[in-house]
Amino acid sequence: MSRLACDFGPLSLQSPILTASGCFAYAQQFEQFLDLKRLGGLSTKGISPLPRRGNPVPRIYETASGMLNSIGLENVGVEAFLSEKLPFLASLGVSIWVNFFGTDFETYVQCARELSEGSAGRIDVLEMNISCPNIKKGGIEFGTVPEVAHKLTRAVTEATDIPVVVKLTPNVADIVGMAQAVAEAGAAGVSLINTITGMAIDVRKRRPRIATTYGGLSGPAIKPVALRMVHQVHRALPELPICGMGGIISGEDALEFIMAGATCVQLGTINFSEPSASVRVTEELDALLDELGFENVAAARGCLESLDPEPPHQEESPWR
Amino acid sequence: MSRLACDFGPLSLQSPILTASGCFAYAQQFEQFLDLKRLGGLSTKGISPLPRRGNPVPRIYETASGMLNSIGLENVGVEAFLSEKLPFLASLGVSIWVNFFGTDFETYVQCARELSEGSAGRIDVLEMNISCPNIKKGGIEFGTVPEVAHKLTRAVTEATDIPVVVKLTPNVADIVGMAQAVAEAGAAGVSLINTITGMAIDVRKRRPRIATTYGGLSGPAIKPVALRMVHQVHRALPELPICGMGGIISGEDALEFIMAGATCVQLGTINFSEPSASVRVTEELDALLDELGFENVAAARGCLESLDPEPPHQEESPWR
Amino acid sequence: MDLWARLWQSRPVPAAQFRVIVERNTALTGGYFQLDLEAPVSTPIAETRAGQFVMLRGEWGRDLLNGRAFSVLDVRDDRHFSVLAKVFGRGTALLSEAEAGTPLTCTGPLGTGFPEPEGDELSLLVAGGVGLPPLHLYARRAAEAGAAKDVVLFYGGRSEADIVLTEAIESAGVELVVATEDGSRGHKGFVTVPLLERLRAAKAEGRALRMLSCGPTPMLQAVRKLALELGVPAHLCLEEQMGCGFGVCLGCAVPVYGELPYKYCCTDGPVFDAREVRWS
Amino acid sequence: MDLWARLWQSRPVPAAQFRVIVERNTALTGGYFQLDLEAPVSTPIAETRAGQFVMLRGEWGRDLLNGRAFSVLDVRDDRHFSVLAKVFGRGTALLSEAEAGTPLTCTGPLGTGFPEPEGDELSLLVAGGVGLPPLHLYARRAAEAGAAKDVVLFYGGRSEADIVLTEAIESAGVELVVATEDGSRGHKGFVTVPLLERLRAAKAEGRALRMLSCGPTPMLQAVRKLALELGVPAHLCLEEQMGCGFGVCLGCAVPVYGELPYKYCCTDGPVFDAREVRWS
Ligand SMILES: Cc1cc2nc3c(=O)[nH]c(=O)nc-3n(C[C@H](O)[C@H](O)[C@H](O)COP(=O)(O)OP(=O)(O)OC[C@H]3O[C@@H](n4cnc5c(N)ncnc54)[C@H](O)[C@@H]3O)c2cc1C
Ligand SMILES: Cc1cc2nc3c(=O)[nH]c(=O)nc-3n(C[C@H](O)[C@H](O)[C@H](O)COP(=O)(O)OP(=O)(O)OC[C@H]3O[C@@H](n4cnc5c(N)ncnc54)[C@H](O)[C@@H]3O)c2cc1C
Ligand SMILES: Cc1cc2nc3c(=O)[nH]c(=O)nc-3n(C[C@H](O)[C@H](O)[C@H](O)COP(=O)(O)O)c2cc1C
Ligand SMILES: Cc1cc2nc3c(=O)[nH]c(=O)nc-3n(C[C@H](O)[C@H](O)[C@H](O)COP(=O)(O)O)c2cc1C
Ligand code: FES
Ligand code: FES
Repeated sequence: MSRLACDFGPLSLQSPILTASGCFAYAQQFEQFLDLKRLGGLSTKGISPLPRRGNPVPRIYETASGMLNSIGLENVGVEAFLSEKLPFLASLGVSIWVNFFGTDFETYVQCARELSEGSAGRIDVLEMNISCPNIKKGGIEFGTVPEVAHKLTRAVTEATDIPVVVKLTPNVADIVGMAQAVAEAGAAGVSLINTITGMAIDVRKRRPRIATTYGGLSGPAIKPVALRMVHQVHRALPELPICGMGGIISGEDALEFIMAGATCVQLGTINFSEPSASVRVTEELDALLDELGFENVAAARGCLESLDPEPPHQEESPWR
Repeated sequence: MSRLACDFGPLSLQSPILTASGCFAYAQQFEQFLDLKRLGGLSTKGISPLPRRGNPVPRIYETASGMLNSIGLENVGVEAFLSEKLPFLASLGVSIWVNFFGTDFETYVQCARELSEGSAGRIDVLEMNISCPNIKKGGIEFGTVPEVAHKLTRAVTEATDIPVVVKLTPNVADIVGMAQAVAEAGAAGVSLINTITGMAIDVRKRRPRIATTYGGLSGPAIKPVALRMVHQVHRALPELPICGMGGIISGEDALEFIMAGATCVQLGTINFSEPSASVRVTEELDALLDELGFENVAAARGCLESLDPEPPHQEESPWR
Repeated sequence: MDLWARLWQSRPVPAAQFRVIVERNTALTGGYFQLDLEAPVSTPIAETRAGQFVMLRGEWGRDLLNGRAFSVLDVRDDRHFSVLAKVFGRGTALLSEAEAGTPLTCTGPLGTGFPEPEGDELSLLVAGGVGLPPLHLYARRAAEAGAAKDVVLFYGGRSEADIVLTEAIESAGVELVVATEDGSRGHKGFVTVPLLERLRAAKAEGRALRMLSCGPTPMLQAVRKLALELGVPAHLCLEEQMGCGFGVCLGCAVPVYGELPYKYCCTDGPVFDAREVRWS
Repeated sequence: MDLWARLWQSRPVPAAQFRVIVERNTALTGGYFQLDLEAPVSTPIAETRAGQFVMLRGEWGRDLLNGRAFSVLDVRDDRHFSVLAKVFGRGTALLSEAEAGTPLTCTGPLGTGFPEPEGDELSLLVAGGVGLPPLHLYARRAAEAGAAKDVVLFYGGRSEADIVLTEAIESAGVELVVATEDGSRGHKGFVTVPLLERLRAAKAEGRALRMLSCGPTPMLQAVRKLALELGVPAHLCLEEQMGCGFGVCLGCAVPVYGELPYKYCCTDGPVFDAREVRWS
């Protein structure tokens, strides 16, 4: 499948199809459903310096072509991750992206440093989540103010030798400004997009459907927004590697993101209902690239043309 | 149906179910499908001082539970609106919201003034669209920078005696800041939300599905985002009347918006596939309010409770 | 020609939205299928003119939001009509699987029809693919009005399998000229080749002529080119992505020459004078 | 009791995702329906323990994204099993309309089952509504293992119509105690009333006891209260909104007492010790 091989900045990937943070846990549970070695890579559940308990229930709710979640960034913490989860991940031979976050400036840097120090070369990317809308403290400001994101990215990239990919939130007016801020601060690329903040109400109980009131919207519903942001960022910063995600469920979806400018993509929500989706999507993408005459993924990247302009309008038809 | 009667600020509405701008044209075409007199009101296609041609085709495309559009704010202009469209609208006896916009500061004010002067009391609300993502010049900045929106709202409210409701774009990080800015500048309320900017690609043609590349996403897909913004604004500004919209297709959807804090709601995209939807939704809402024991719409507004807290966590079960 | 006049002068009635059920779903060759639909009560569908269309939608939940446009293929009475379709995307795929008894929502009849003929004009109908229905209805109506001899249907496809529903037309006494690209039925090549021959012959005879066409855009463009070159009036039935079908979403703009740069496929069309269409 | 031991010691096998078709969809009273499902090839379903569940999803397009959880009602062999359901929302509505031949995607078997009994314990099974399936399977399995006399099924509903599928249990020789709120079948009132009587009687006899329950939350809370008050061990099969069913979305958290504040319904459960559940 060399047609699928591609480079994400300095990284070589055997395929542009990865799985997304929070939707693939630490991968073990998926072993029973698919051959994990066929992935381009995978992003882990977000890791913080200390283990975190999650949010109260209900934590998830389905909406039209999408789902809301407010898991609360529950995770095992750096120490347990390094000792219990990473060895398995490293054995897969695919690109390992460790998604991480802190609750403030210092814990972000601390988390990146501890992951680096304990990684022993087994982590390919640190995917920094500055976008989770569920954490009251810290999170959301990092992701919406370019200057803050810049400072944070700079501090984190200086604390580690592992490439840092910054995962941005779509809950902003100007995604390009955010991408530019983190790119200039040393990010190896950006992941676009995290969930969009949303809400649903149970009118019979007069209560929010999610215990924390708001949750993150994912799934096919958000694909048009994700694709637009990938395209905006690629057009403004064509050299910046982009990992695209948001509602991808087919090879055709993946190719849309690649044509919009993504170098690789991640599958999130679809893994819940179809745990082997990443293999199907990989095969569909391979077949589609072939059918459309692309030699490889790079040839398709950003290849979007604009529509032919209409002939000029005239009051008199030239044909009368 | 006095259960449905409600007040939007100084305005009395016979029902909280209105139809949304751009999705109901100037209402005439709907006469063949429903009794327009049963609406709470309706918002017209956005009017600008001069007639405007629209965007090149394709202008619409369906996505998962939603649709993208880039009509380009095509409209007949103030003059033709006042002489050809308004008389019919005024004859309906329902609340007439005239959606309008300009391409810059001056034309916004000019449009509001001309509409006021020609209205002869037949316009109930000027719904100012500062959010259309399809206009290259002006539009988007008005809708995303609070100071600019404030200044514009002030200038427009000073130019007219008709209540001005400002329709906000969801493409911002802080919707509350925007609502506050326009409320302080004299807006009689806010309409939430306009479409979210999105994109889709035809991978076989390597082209965007919409001629202008980006379009506005509407329909059930965006409902969770719309509901969240209504709730955020209502919580921060409980006195501000809110007209909620985004993906409403049932009475239950409408009640979700009302419980989140909307005073009234508008139906948009659903009118295309089901032109009489507003009557169905009105009946569904009426029945649901009855079933749930609400005396009227106002009783349901913002009545959301939060979930019962979990009992405290202990390592030892008290029951062991 | 009283009957003829009556048929063509039936003016557009207000459209309605009503429920229908699938009476029969008949798979034809080439992936085409015919849906025979039945409304439980009287509807305005009996007044449909050839070229008018309906918007159909199944109980598809929240995902496929809008109806899909289908030209009316045939009308039996105020409760029974048919459409012809082929699978393109999700909507037509769902319709293709609809079994007898499946409920659908229908809005129509919508749009303008083909204009009525003037005097004893010869109408050359040019159809391709899912463009058959409006011309099929036109031909049947003309035959019913005793004007079968004033109509010739040119019908093109890639191969034999793409040529469907010809019996009704032939048995109505309408002349049918078929062309397939692979020559498996009728003339080999594009249908515009025999069309051009007939145009030349008829012009030589001095017969008043016009063309009515519906089909894939390249075919319409070829018909338009012939029309402009030979000075034969032509009306084209266009397909444009539609949101509503009744003139409110402004999604179905058709670039035209004229006072305004766009007309609307659903209300000003779907039938347009070939000369006004602003195509490259 | 070799067979018994073998049945309960079958350890969870890795779950798989596989396609099934609806073999039969039987409407029962009270809006309940039973889906008999058939897989084309061998699946791990034969290894299902009572209390385990499957995630089912139809070809529903992009709108309903996730599967829906259903306890396994019965297993015939490695290709055939059944579930019992009732319409709640869109997913169960779609399933209720599934005709024979409808393809579904199934993931399972998932979760833990009820623990095996110790010694000659008497197992009091307490079921309500769609909570019947796991206890139904438990009772059938016990009977097959020759332990029918060690099991009593208490089964509650609002009225007669809510009491379904009792024949199989009775014919297997398992004692059945029914209670309905309106008294239309069995005891009048909540099923916990006859349950309490039996608990008292059995305790008086000195018989080792335990309760296994699945049903609406108020019923589970009542069972838990009885368990704590009388010091009878109880296991509850819980329902929590599920995203994935196999431990990766972390959506199905169950508040518990213990080292961590939450366990997961899909992997740590759905069966939990009544004492560890952290309910108000
Ligand atoms: C006035 C009118 C009359 C029509 N009559 C018929 C008919 O009699 N029989 C028939 O089979 N079809 C007819 N069509 C076309 C039919 O409406 C489309 O095939 C249908 O909308 C496709 O829906 P879908 O959900 O299957 O495809 P989608 O998933 O929506 O789209 C699949 C592909 O089809 C293309 N497409 C979708 N809609 C249109 C459209 N309106 N025009 C051109 N391309 C489109 C899209 O670009 C896309 O690539 C007519 C269209 C119009 C406007
Ligand atoms: C382990 C387990 C086993 C189950 N076994 C069965 C079974 O054997 N038979 C059966 O009929 N049902 C069973 N359920 C419940 C079943 O999964 C839900 O009824 C189903 O998910 C509802 O889907 P829906 O699309 O119809 O409803 P939705 O539209 O998703 O929801 C409709 C309403 O049902 C509620 N709801 C949805 N899912 C759940 C849930 N998991 N628990 C409680 N309330 C819910 C929602 O709050 C909502 O108000 C089980 C659930 C679990 C977790
Ligand atoms: C249940 C759930 C948990 C998630 N947890 C994380 C997380 O821990 N860190 C993160 O960066 N993104 C997280 N995400 C976001 C996804 O990685 C992804 O960006 C988003 O879901 C959009 O992709 P999708 O539409 O394919 O799901 C989570 C998403 C879901 C649905
Ligand atoms: C085709 C179309 C045209 C629209 N035109 C306008 C417009 O002119 N002015 C405006 O303020 N909003 C316009 N809108 C936005 C709607 O009024 C509404 O805010 C949005 O569609 C969300 O509601 P919905 O999901 O119910 O459609 C338009 C929406 C659509 C789909
Ligand atoms: S389809 Fe909506 S205006 Fe023509
Ligand atoms: S349902 Fe996903 S973790 Fe339990």
